[in-house]
Amino acid sequence: MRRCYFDHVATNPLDARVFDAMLPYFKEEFGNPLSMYELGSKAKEAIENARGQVASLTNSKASEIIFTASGAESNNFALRGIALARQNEGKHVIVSRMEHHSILNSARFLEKMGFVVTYLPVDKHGVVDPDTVKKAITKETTLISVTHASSEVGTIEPIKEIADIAREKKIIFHTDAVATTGNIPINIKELGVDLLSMAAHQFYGPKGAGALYVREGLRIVPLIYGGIQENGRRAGTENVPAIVGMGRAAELAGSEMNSRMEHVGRLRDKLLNIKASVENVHLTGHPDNRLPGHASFCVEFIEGEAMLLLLAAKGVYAASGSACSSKALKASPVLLSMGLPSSLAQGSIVFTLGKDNSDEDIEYLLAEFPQVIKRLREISPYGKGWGIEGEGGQCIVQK
Amino acid sequence: MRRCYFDHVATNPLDARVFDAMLPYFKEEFGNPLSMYELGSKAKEAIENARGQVASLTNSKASEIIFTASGAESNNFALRGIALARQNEGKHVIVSRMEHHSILNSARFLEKMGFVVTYLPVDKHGVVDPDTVKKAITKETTLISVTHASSEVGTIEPIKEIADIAREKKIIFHTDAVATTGNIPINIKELGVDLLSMAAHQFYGPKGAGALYVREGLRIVPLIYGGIQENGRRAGTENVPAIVGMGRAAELAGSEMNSRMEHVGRLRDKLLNIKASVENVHLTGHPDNRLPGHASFCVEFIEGEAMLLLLAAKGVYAASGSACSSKALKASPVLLSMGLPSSLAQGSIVFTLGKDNSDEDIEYLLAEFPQVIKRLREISPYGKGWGIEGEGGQCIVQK
Amino acid sequence: MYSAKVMDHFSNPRNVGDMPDADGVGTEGNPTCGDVMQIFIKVKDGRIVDIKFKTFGCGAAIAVSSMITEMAKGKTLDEALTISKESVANELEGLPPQKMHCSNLGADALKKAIEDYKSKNK
Amino acid sequence: MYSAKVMDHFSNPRNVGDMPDADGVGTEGNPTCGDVMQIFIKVKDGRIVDIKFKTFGCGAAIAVSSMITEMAKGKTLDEALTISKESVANELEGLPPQKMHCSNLGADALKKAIEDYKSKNK
Ligand SMILES: Cc1ncc(COP(=O)(O)O)c(C=O)c1O
Ligand SMILES: Cc1ncc(COP(=O)(O)O)c(C=O)c1O
Repeated sequence: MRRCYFDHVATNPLDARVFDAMLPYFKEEFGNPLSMYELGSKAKEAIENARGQVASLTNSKASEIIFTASGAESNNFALRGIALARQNEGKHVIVSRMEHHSILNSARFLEKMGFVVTYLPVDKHGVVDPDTVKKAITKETTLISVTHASSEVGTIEPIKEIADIAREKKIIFHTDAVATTGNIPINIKELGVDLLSMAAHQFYGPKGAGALYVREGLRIVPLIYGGIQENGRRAGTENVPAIVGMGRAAELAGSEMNSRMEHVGRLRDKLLNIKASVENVHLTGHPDNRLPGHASFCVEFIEGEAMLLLLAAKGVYAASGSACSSKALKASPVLLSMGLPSSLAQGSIVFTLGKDNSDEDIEYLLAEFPQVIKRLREISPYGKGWGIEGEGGQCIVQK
Repeated sequence: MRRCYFDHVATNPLDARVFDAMLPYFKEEFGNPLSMYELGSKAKEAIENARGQVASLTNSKASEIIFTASGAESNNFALRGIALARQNEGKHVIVSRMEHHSILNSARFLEKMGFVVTYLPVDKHGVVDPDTVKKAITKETTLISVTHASSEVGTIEPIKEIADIAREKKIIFHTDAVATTGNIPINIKELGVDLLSMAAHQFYGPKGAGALYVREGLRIVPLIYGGIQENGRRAGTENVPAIVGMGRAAELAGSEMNSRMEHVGRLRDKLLNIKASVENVHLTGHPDNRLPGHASFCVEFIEGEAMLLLLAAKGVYAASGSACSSKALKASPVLLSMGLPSSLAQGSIVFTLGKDNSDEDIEYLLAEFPQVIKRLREISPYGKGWGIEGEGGQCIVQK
Repeated sequence: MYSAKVMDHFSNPRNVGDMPDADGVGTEGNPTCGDVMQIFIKVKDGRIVDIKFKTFGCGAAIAVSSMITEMAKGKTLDEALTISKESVANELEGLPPQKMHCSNLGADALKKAIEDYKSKNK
Repeated sequence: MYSAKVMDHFSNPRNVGDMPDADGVGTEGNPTCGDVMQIFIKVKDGRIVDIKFKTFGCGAAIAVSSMITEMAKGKTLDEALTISKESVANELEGLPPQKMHCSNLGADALKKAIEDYKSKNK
């Protein structure tokens, strides 16, 4: 059976070339980068080399890159580290409703510590209007965090515009670029952000390596205290192979960026033909300004987890923002914040393509998907529309 | 040239059998453990299997093990997570002066947040007297943290006795077992601790994997917020290969514990003959109750970094607690807290042996070490005693 | 995540369909928060002689619906009323704990269908 | 971490030793906090004709001591007094920044030795 991996937002396969770069650091070069002898200094050099690679992918300086273990850690570090560092200047933080849990739940932690958090609304495409940012700012505001792109709906946010507003008001601005780094060009100088989160496993690098860009001179309170690793800003024996892998993955992402974007963009556009062969399917997120390999839909009358299971049985791996497919059993807050009725959010299905997907993968999906939908709609009481036949009870869908 | 790695407290080489267990998770089994399809559920199963392996090494329940990315993260999580969770009951925390930076600096963070911290003194062997713990307890005390063993001097602390005191007073007790887990038997039920930190790279597992044991039912505030990984207690896409490696390393440590201890213990005793061939060398830490592969000394009249460099030139890799060898340029607080004069602490040298060291390694060291010492003493103004000849100026050493 | 039995009933659900001339219909759940199950029964001599379902929901919800229709078919109404969430889950060889309550609406829908039949046939 | 030049001077230090009949002795540093350097000079016609050192300290401290004795040898006292921390570090092809000040006591010790000589020969 064909296996089509269409869940690149969950994680990417590790590029074999990245693995090869990591290999020596699992074997001979196992030293601790803090050690004085050659074994240690080689590990240290390898980390500094990787730091340069990540910096050059994002047009920043090596000294501005702090390695972490995940995108979630980078986000916690940024939000809490800056809010705490600046708490004497104010205790108001602004985040958008498009944020990943690692931002939203860090914001909730800050609320418990006495901070006030504003959650910015978004439009039906999931876009944050820079004007709402401007309006949300108070004298107490010290930090704004808006995701570069949502992994659920692929919408790319107007980061540069928001960064301009923040800078003018002398407010620190962080963007969660976990879904974008390595997948679309990131030019930090041009974006004008103060902090930016990334994760290697989102661009064919290893799990266990993330990074936070912190603009030169910006003070941040550590999340993990201890030794002097990462210049005293993030303690713990460095995961040398993973960091090396992140560097190599960054290098490859930089050099192959255009061809990868072209490839996944073309396949994604082909995938969008799903809408022609199945009725009552809606694209979620922005129609144009979105991640190139990202296709997300809501399918009426059926539920996402059931779609995932039937697709998986055919070797197609995708994701959903439905309540039943999330292990927390809550419908995606991102979909709801875009104004989607929760019954429709239940029909969420997300395909995210990668460099190793082929035209045949897409053709296979296009052939199988309508059957999956048909089968589930036959089982659904709403198979013929939002209203239960025989009951006449109208389903609570506010379109 | 022979290469003798005697710095196992810095980090261990990865066991080839551990690497083999990790390998599939860098390749075919790259799925995200949260994903519903088989690729994800296999990763999830692999993590749960590793959790069981770590639990069984330490005589705890799998549900009590939370995976982290490092020993430092586990320590931060424990100290800050419990202090915050219990802050309504009191704001006093007790730690010892033998703690790793990740505990000491977390304690300093708590001080900044309004907590009061007591730093327990130790005796000349680095042992915490349980009576001092008892005396330090106030009505406000919510948490005590004492390391299971210091990586710098190898002394094993009376954890069970301190745990008994804590339990009686209904105070939570954490021990940093990063230097001990996998190296000496850890029976959590018998120790009676509430939390215990570990790191895989200290027992031939990979860098990038740590764990925190949290007794069933104990509430802890997360350090990294986000998704529902690790039951909502530690967010971030799991580093599956590293976790699998930690599990396998735990399994191997369990089954080979006795033979490894016997091996490194015997080599260490042989290494102690250094004291017979070089004058004015003092063992630091407890003479008997210490990590089996641990030999730490202070060598009079010379400085540790210089020793490390000359040893490294001969292929011998060791560590030192001297100010000049630490990148923070501070003499080891552990050595000073044991009452060593700082001039003597400058002569710190630490050899930590591992399962792959041989008798020949030790013989090589025993042959080379006296020459290194002789050379440096010839350069030292104190070569013939603590006092500068020709100047008559007495060196400030309070013995 | 799901037992083989759940996957079997999800992949090949039994008794799917409408029943325009049903003697009783029961609907449970709400599409805004999760699953909706609809059960149709045909009753003869106090016995369920035919049963169909329609379900909007996840794999567990569909499997539960399929299983409960199999369990109820041929039973007397009183016997059918003894079917509980737990007995359905047991027949399915277990459900993931978090799905135990939110997707396990079959027993409630069946109860409603029987009540509907009874209220129409008083 | 260290340049090749530092490693060379550390591994093969020049001019190590005592000088019981020194014309001037200078000691700088403190063993409780780091490095101690001791420099002995022999002066003839206002020129340093022989120089020795003894050092308690790290690799950088030993290399600095060795290098400064080489630099000072043969120089007039006035020339020798112009040797700075920076010029020693430059001759060594650089020192790690954190070692630049704490282990680079050679110039100070040399200055003290020259002062010692001068005060004895007023
Ligand atoms: C006793 C002790 N605690 C904590 C740590 C920190 O562990 P890691 O370096 O994995 O963060 C170490 C490091 O070796 C240690 O020896
Ligand atoms: C936008 C975004 N932010 C943060 C994260 C968290 O990253 P990680 O899972 O590496 O912790 C993700 C995860 O995929 C993400 O998509």
